[in-house]
Amino acid sequence: MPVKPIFEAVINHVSILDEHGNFDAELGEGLIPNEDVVAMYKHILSCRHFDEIAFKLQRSGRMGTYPENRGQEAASLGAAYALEPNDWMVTCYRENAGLFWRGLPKEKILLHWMGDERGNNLDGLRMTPLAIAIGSQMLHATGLAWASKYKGDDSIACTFFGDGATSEGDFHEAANFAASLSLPVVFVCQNNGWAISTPSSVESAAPTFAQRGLAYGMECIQVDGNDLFAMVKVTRDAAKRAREQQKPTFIEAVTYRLGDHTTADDARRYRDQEELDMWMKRDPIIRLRQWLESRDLWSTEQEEQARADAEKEIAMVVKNAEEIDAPAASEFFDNMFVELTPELKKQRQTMRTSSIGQDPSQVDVKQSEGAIK
Amino acid sequence: MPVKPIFEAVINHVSILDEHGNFDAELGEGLIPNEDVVAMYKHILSCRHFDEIAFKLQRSGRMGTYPENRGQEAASLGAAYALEPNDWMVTCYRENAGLFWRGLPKEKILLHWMGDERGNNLDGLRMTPLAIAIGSQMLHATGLAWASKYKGDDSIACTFFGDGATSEGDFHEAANFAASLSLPVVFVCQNNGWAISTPSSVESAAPTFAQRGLAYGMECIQVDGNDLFAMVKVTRDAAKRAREQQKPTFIEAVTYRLGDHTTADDARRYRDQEELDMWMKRDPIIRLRQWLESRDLWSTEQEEQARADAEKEIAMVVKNAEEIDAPAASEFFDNMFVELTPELKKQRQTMRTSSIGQDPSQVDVKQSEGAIK
Amino acid sequence: MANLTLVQAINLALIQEMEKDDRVILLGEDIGLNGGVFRATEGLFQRFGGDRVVDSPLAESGIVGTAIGLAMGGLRPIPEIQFEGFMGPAFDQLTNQCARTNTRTRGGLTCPLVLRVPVGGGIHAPELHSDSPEAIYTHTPGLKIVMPSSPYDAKGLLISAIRDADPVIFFEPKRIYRAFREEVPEDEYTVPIGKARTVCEGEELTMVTWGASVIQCMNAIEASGRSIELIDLRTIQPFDMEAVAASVQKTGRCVIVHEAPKTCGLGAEIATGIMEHCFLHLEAPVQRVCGFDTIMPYYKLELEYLPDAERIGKAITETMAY
Amino acid sequence: MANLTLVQAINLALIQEMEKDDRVILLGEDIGLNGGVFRATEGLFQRFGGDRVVDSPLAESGIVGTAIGLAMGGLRPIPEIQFEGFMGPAFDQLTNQCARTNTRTRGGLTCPLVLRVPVGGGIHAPELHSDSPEAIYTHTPGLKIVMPSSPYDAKGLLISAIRDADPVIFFEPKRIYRAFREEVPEDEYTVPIGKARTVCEGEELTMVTWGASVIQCMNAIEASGRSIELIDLRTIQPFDMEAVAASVQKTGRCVIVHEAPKTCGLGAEIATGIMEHCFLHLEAPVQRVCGFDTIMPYYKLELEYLPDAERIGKAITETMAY
Ligand SMILES: Cc1ncc(C[n+]2csc(CCOP(=O)(O)OP(=O)(O)O)c2C)c(N)n1
Ligand SMILES: Cc1ncc(C[n+]2csc(CCOP(=O)(O)OP(=O)(O)O)c2C)c(N)n1
Ligand SMILES: [Mg+2]
Ligand SMILES: [Mg+2]
Repeated sequence: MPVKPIFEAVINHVSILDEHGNFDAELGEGLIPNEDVVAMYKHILSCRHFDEIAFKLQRSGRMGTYPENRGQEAASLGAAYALEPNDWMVTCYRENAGLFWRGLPKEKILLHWMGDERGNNLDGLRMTPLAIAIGSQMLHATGLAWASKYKGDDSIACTFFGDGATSEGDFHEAANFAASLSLPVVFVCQNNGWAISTPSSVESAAPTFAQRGLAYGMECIQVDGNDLFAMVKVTRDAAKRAREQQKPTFIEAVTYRLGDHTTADDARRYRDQEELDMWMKRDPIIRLRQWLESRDLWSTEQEEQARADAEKEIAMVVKNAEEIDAPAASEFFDNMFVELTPELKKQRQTMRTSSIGQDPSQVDVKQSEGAIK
Repeated sequence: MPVKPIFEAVINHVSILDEHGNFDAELGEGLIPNEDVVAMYKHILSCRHFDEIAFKLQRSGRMGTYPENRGQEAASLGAAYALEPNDWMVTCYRENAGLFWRGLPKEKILLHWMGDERGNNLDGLRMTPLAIAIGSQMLHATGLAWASKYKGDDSIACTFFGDGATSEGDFHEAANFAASLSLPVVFVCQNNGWAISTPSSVESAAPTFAQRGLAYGMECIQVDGNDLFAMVKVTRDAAKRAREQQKPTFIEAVTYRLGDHTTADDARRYRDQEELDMWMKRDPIIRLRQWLESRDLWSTEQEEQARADAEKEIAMVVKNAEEIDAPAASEFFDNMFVELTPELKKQRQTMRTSSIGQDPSQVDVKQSEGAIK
Repeated sequence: MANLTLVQAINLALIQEMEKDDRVILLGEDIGLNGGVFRATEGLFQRFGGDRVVDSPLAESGIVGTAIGLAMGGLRPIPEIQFEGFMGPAFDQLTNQCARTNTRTRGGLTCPLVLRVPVGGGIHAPELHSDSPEAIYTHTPGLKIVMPSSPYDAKGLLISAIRDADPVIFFEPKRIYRAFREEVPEDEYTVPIGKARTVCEGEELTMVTWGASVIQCMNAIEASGRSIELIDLRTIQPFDMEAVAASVQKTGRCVIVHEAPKTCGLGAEIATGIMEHCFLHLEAPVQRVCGFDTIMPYYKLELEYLPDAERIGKAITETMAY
Repeated sequence: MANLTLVQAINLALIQEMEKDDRVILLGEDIGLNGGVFRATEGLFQRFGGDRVVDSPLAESGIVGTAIGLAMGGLRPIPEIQFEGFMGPAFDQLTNQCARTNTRTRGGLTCPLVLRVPVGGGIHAPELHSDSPEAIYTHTPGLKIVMPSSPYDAKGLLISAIRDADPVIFFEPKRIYRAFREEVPEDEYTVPIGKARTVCEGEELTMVTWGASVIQCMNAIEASGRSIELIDLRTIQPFDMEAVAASVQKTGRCVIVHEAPKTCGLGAEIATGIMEHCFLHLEAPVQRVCGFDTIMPYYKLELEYLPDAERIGKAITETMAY
């Protein structure tokens, strides 16, 4: 036969609890214990409030640029929920919900955006810091997963990134290494429709992002990223595949950021109100609350209580972040190397008493008082 | 439906003249005028001889490292044949057959491997020089195609690379730019089974390389790269798609290098003799000659004549390459900028009369004769 | 004349060169409808259309590599990298491809592109948004590098860069994108690449800097009460050693100021050049006031890292007292 | 003791550290069955198996980025880049990720990896196989950089690098991979990172170099008939300024030799350091003998580009005559 098919592929889309409240019992029933759904719903409320407060902190000049997570909470939370405590979570910067669920102290995220590296010390948490360079973190996940496999410690790595990030060469190399070297990685692409002002149609001409994974012979799946149940389901499957078969999976979580890209952005410049309105209705909070209420797992009183709790909690988080001691002026020297080099020690020691580059032994300076203060 | 298919893809394999001499008349008949098949067969003989001589030049110390093209000639030649004269050809280093067909003076390739940049001046030829950095050239093809599209000059770009090159991030970015920005590029991956000693199964865990293109929503096809007819057919289709619809195509040409990676390599260290033997039988020369003979288009006398012609021709090519004037010692300064900076002019002027870095005006040196010759 | 900020001057230069030469096209992340994250390309998409102002996929190597192809194909592309911290992924295309196109092909192909990149610290930005990598590209043969310190220079240098036959990195000090306004002629004009500007003349000491640090230097000079000659390089590669040498031959003392880390920074090259050209005139070692040899800290400490008038003042004092 | 070439000494160091510490694993292109294109990893795949000696896909950013993950995950990866000219694609991971891991996480995560890279010219290789990019990484805070010039040092420095808690680039001068043999102890030993070696002592002039250029310098010194102190840096970052300064304070004159282009090369930093530390001792400007500020030419002209004994000799003469 001169022309014969040699490879066929299908990408499936998974949805369990959709925006209209439809719930697929076959896949969804018993997937998550009710008390965990309740807990995760409360968690999302708290994250949403965190977002709101963080936004205000930026607007009032108490914090630098901040990227709202609003609308995307179910995606990282559902994935994080499906992981084991020992698994690595290697994220970008719109995964607060997942990180907080896994124990990241919330003030760390504020500290990060307050321009304080101490927010990045996640010692012992099996997390890497927020990745500012888009696309850079997936390779680290690949390496972490490899280390786990090598040590046989049964943990996997789950990495998160945006639709835009899949355009970077490093995404390609990470996915290819994971598939070729058979490493236990789960790739979660949060396709939120936009990379700053660039629509996802510019990032890829393909009908799905899920099919990016076909290139590597990976399992690929698209999922409603605003559907907590579906996120848990597909991530759990992927984590199992990683853990038991050392095979990576590419998950496209279709979601939307309801806020601006960051506080430095104004999304009205490039996106339509209708699009936003449509996605407002797909907010994971709405459908989760409906689901809980329909099962009598949630009441207006509980809602009020949860919101009040969130306010109290986040107020304390802000206090902790703001009241931390100012870092020592020379603090940025301290971790340049595990042991500082002599030159760095000298620079640290003389950072305000001498301009750098001058060997003190050569100079006999009588500070001409008054000339400079 | 909780799980529904949203994307389906098939990769086809195309073969017209196979290794057993089977010829698909429906696709193949009239595809290439007989006299062109004859001309291309002769061309391959000449390229094969070129390869042999180049190898000997290296072995006898008259040339540096050289990568044999042996066995892969049909792939680049078939593709090159399908292009228009004004199209760009953006290659790696195993596409001599295609480049020579399109008019690259053969001595240029020898000069390149003799360590002489003058072999890279392809002024007016709509080609870029051999790409030494694996994966770097596809982006240039994407840009060249974009320039053509912008200028509306109806030309396209066809770029060639190996299986190994598809692992580089730059491949991914080039393919994605081409698909997303709708650029007239044809991507030809010469999958020859190996990247130096690394089998293509390490470069990709997927069953085909063709499916790399699915990630970008590109047309993808796999073709027998040792089948001149099939190469012409798929490249012609792809070129048409590029020219008329501004759409890129990914072509995987399955082929094999019958030689070592380069003259610096010894393939016996890592690959089996059986594999090589199997591929020896798939040599494009064997099946083309059979095809020509079966149609009475070729005779033993013609074969002898063609081989003699090739010997004469290549001897002249070697002579031309070896007899070129030595480059001026300072020649590597000349094209650093379109107009040299003052510092570079000074460095060029004083390159052997002064160590660099010294301002001549500061020195009054009496060369202490004898100390240094 | 219009009273413009530096970013407005850049915008104006782009408009004028695009009107004049339809080979000029722009590509980069968010430069279209959004006008770029710093608004340097504001209004250009509306004015010149999506064929000439192109939002690219999020991939810096892709942006630079594709621009190389555009330039080889006869256009005059102006790619933008959103922040200098994201030049990393484009490093190979920039240094091993773009910079080598001309010499690799012995002039058969050239690569006239202008890579626009906001650079430097001091704007309270997140990580990797505040670096100063100019020395790395200065050490890379085949690239020209420009960094304006004022709206007037920004426009004139950018026009020169666009018309230049070779690849140019155009670093835009983001700290002064909107720090002040200046009269900028409406008409086109050029500021030559390779020529420094003497910001103020002086007899006792020469100070050399570029980009946003010009302001810190001026403050330090004023505070010192001394007669100091301030030279703004404007072009980093090829930098104007002649102007620096002439000044130091006059003053005998020199302080160099830059944001980048000290070790192997451009300051070292200039200091060595001074030693080569002015050895017998030097009355004190050339002094460098630079970023430290650390990672640029997150913004809580960025002002501890960046050279300020106080640290520059110390260098003046020390050099004068030598 | 065994009489080994530099590449054999590296092979031996790898074997010994892998035997000692099973956190050490190797990854790179063609390092497995093929033993690496220079045979530095010859026999290791057979000895330690495919779990510890891993042929990776052809992707340098992938190699370095994955190695970062391996290091953060508690291993001691030794990634290899096949030639220094292919570090470009890994630049972002190396400078913006690897080098920043420790400081970014305030010590929460560290990145102890050794990136092995053959470096430099003189072996008649194709384009991009002969560069000397060490200054670029010296300007990048957070990396240590080592370059041995002899088999003995190669083994001792590599063992130090593998045991170091921070990321180290280990540049291997390919021109002397097999140029000569030297007695190398069978036992493990370390050569400390950060300490230069005085190759020969002298009174009239100090010469500073590293890597393959040590040989050219020795030839030039011999030809000059003068008493010259030759310092081989061995470590590029942090380099041993103390040793250089002590020598120049004694001799009053200095010539620095390196293969990399002059402008913004490490020579400039050392020269400036000498001005800072030895200003009052200097009898002549520090002289640099370097690669030119051009692209390293293809091999027909590479010996015109690389510093040779004749050019170094000129610098000696000029510096002595000053
Ligand atoms: C390498 C790199 N290039 C550019 C940027 C600037 N930038 C920050 S966020 C962003 C868009 C990211 O889009 P996406 O990956 O879809 O994530 P999202 O913000 O939508 O969650 C860009 C271009 C960056 N941080 N890193
Ligand atoms: C960026 C880069 N990395 C590594 C190399 C070294 N190298 C030269 S050829 C080669 C293998 C290329 O394999 P492939 O792309 O399949 O092409 P083939 O040689 O098989 O035609 C490698 C690793 C290189 N030239 N460039
Ligand atoms: Mg996005
Ligand atoms: Mg191959």
